[in-house]
Amino acid sequence: MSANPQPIRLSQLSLKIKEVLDNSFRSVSFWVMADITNHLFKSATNYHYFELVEKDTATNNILAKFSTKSWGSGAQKIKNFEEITGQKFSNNIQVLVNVIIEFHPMYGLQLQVMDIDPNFTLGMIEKQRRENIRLLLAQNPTFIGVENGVYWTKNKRLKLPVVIQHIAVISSGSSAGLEDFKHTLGKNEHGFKFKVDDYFTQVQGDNHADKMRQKLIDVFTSGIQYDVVVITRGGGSDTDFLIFDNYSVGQAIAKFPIPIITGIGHQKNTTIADLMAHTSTNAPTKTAEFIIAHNKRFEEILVQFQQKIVIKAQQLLSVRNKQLNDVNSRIKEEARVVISMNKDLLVKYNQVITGQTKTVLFNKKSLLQSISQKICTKPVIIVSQQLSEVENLDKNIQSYTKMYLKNAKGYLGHLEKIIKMSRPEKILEMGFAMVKHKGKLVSSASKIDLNDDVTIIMKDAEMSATIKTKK
Amino acid sequence: MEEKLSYEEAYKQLAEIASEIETETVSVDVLAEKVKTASMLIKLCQDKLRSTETEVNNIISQMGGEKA
Amino acid sequence: MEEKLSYEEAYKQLAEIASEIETETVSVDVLAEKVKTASMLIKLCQDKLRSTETEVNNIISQMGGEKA
Amino acid sequence: MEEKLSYEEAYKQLAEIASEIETETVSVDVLAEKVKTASMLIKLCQDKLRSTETEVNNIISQMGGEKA
Amino acid sequence: MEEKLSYEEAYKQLAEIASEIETETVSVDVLAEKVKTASMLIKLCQDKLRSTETEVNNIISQMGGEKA
Amino acid sequence: MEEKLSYEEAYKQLAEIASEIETETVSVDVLAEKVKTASMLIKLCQDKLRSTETEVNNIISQMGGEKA
Amino acid sequence: MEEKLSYEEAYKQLAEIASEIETETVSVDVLAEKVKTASMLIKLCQDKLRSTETEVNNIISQMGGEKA
Repeated sequence: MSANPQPIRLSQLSLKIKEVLDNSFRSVSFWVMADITNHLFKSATNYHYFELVEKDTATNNILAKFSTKSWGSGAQKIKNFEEITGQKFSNNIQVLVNVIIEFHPMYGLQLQVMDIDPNFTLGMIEKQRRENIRLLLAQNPTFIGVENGVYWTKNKRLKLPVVIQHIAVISSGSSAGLEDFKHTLGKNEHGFKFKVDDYFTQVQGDNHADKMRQKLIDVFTSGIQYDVVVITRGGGSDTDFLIFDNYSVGQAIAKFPIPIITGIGHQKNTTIADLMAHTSTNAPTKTAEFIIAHNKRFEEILVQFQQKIVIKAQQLLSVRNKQLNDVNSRIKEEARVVISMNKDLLVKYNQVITGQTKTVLFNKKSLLQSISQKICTKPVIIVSQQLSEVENLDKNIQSYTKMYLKNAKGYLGHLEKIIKMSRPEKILEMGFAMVKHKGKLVSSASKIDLNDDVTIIMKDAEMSATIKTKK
Repeated sequence: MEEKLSYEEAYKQLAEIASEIETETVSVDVLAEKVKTASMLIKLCQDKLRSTETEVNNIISQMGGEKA
Repeated sequence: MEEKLSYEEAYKQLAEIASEIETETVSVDVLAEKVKTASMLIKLCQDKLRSTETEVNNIISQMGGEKA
Repeated sequence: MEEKLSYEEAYKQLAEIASEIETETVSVDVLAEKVKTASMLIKLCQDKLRSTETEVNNIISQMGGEKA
Repeated sequence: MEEKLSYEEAYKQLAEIASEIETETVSVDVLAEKVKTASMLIKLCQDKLRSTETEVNNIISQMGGEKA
Repeated sequence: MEEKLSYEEAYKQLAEIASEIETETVSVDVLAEKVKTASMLIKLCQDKLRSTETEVNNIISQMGGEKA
Repeated sequence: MEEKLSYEEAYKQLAEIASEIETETVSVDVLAEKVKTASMLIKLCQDKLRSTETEVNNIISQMGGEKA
C-alpha cells in the first residue's frame, strides 16, 4: 500500500465498505450460535438491542462480539421463541439465531436477527435441566434417588399431616397466583379455616435461585410448625421458569423437612422443583384444591369412623345381648335337664330295687326248693337201692352156698369112686388071683423057693398049693 | 347254732349236703341225720327268706305310697 | 347321717346298692337292710331334688319376669 | 359187736362172705357159721335201711307239711 | 361382689356355670345355688348392657343432631 | 382121732389116698388097709356135709321165714 | 391429652377405638366411654378444622376447663 494517497471522505469510505459488504453479504444470512449480553427491549417500538458474543469456553474471554438488533418480523420470532421455550429472551442465554449483516454509515457493522431457533434453546435448557438432575442424583445420594424411573426425595418421603391447616407460601409478592391460591382456600365450601404465612421472593430468573433457597431456610428457621410449604407461581405472561430447574433450588426442596407442594403454572415440562417436591400441582388453585380435598378426606375418614363406631357399637351390644340370652336359656334348660335326668335315674333305681329285689328273693326260693327236692328224693332212692343190693347179696349167698355144697359132694363122690375101684375084691372079680406066702400077700416070687407052700386066693375060694417049679 | 347261722352259711351247708347225697358219698349210717340237718337248714332258709320278703314288701309298699 | 348326707353321696350309695341287687351279689342276710337303706336314700334324693327343682323354678320364673 | 357194727362195715363183711362162698375159699367146716353170720348181717343191714327209710320219710313228710 | 364385678367377669362366670351344668359337673347339691348365682349375674349383665345401650344411644343421637 | 378130724383134714387124707392108689405106688398088701381108712374118711366127710347142709338149710329157711 | 391433641393423635385413637369395637375386644364395661371419647374426638377435629387458631385455642381451653 502506497502511503498517503488521495484522501477521501469518511462517508466515501463507509460507502466503499458498504459496497464491499453488500457485494459479499447482501443476499445471505447466517445461522450463528452466540450468547446475548446488554439486552435492551423497547416494547413501544418492539425493538431489541443487544450484543451477540462468543466466549472462550475455557477462559470465558470474549472471542467475538457484534452489536445486534431485532425488530419487525425478527422481534415477532423472538416473541414466539419466548412462548415456545418458556425462556425469556434476555442476557446470558445462548441462542441460535439467523442473522443478516448490515452496515450503516452511522452505526457501523451490525447484525440483525431475522429468526431464532427455539429448538436449539430448548435443547440447551433441556440439556442444562438434565445435567442438573444428573448432578442432583449424583451429589445427593442420601436424599435424592430414582427407583424404577421415578424420583424419590427426602421431601417426597415425608408424610403429609392428616390435616393441612398452617401453610407457608413462597411466592412473589402480590402475584395473581398467590391471590388465586388464597382465594380458593378461603372460599372453600366446607368452611375449613387455614392460616397462611407469606414468604415473598422473586420466583423467576435463574439468578434469584439463591434468594428462593434462602426463603426456604427462613421457613425452616421460623420455628413455626407448618403443615406444608407451598411454592407457587401463576402462569400469565411471564415465561421465565428456569429458576425451578435450578440445581440449588431443587436440592433445597429435596431435603426440606416439611412437605412441599408446588403450584407452578407451567404448561411445559415438569420442573425439577416439581420432581423434588412432595406433591406437584400445575397451578396455585390446584394446590389449594389439593389441600382442601386432603382435609376433606380426613373429615370423611372421621365420618367413616363415626359411622363404623356407631354401627359396630350397636352390633357389639346386640351380640352381647344375644350371648347373654343364650347363656340364660342354656342355664335354664340345662338345670331342668339335670333335674329331670336325676329324677329318671331315681325312678330307675327305685324300679331296680323294688323289681330286682323280688327277683332276687324269687331266685333264692327257687334254688332252695330245688335243693330241698333233691334232699327229699335222693335218700329214698339210696335206701331202696341199698335194700335191693342187700337182697341180692342174700340171694347170692344162698345160691352160692347150695352150689358150694353140691360141688363139695361132687368132689367127695369122685374120690369115693377112685377108692372103690381100687378095692382087692374088685381085682379078684376081674379074674386076677392073689398069692400068699408064709401068711403074706406077695407081689414078687423072689422069696418063694421050690416046694414052698403058698395060698392062692381067687374070687370064690382060697386054695393051698406047693411050688413045683420056678423059672 | 341255728340262731346265729346266716342264710349264706346255712345255704352253703345245705348245698354241701345236697351234693353229698346226690353223689352218694354219704353213708347210710348218717343219711338220716344229714337229711334231718338239711331239713332244719331248709327251714331256717325258708324262714329267713319269708321274713326278708315280708320286710322288703313292707318297705316297697311304703316307698310306693310315698311316690304316688 | 341322713341329715348331713349330700345328694351325691346318697346317689352314689344308692347306685352301689342297686348294682349289688341287680347283680345278685347281695346276701339275703342283709337284703332287707339294704332295701331299707335304698328306700331311705331314694326318699332323701327325691326330697332334695324336689326342693332344688322348686328353688330353680322360682329363680327362673323371677328371671323370666324381669326379662318380660 | 353187732351193736356197734356200722352199715358200711356190715355190708362189706357181707360182700366178703358172698365172695368167699362163691370162690369156695371157705372151708366146709365153717360154712354153716359163715352163712349164719351172713344171715345176721343181712338182718342188720335191712334193719338199718328200714329204720333210715322210716326216719327219712318222717322228716320229708314233716318238711312237705311245712312247705304246703 | 356385684358392685365391683365387671360385665366381662360376670359373663365369664355365667359361661362357666352354663358349661358346668351342661357337662353335669355341677352337683344337685349346689345346682340351685349355681342357678341363683347365674340369675344374679344375668341381671347384672342385663343392667349393664341396658345402661350402656342407653348411654351409647344418647351419644349417637347427640352426634346425629350435630351432624344434621 | 376120728372125732376130732376136720372135714378139711379128712378130705385131704382122702385125696392123698386116692392119689396114691391112682399112681399105684401102694402095695397090694397095704391097699386093703388104705381102702378101709378111705372108706372111713368118706363116711366122715359125708356125715359132715350132710349135717352142714341141714344146718345151712335151717338157717336159710329161718331167714326166709323172717323175710316172708 | 386434649390440650395437645393433634389430628394425628385423634386419628390414631379413633382408629384404635374403631378396631377394638369392630373386633369386639372392647369390654361392655368401657364401651360407652369409648364411644363417648370417639364422639368427642370427632367433634373436636371437626371444630378444629373449621376454626382459626384463636378459636381453636378457645375451644381447647373450654374443654380443658370442663374436664378439670
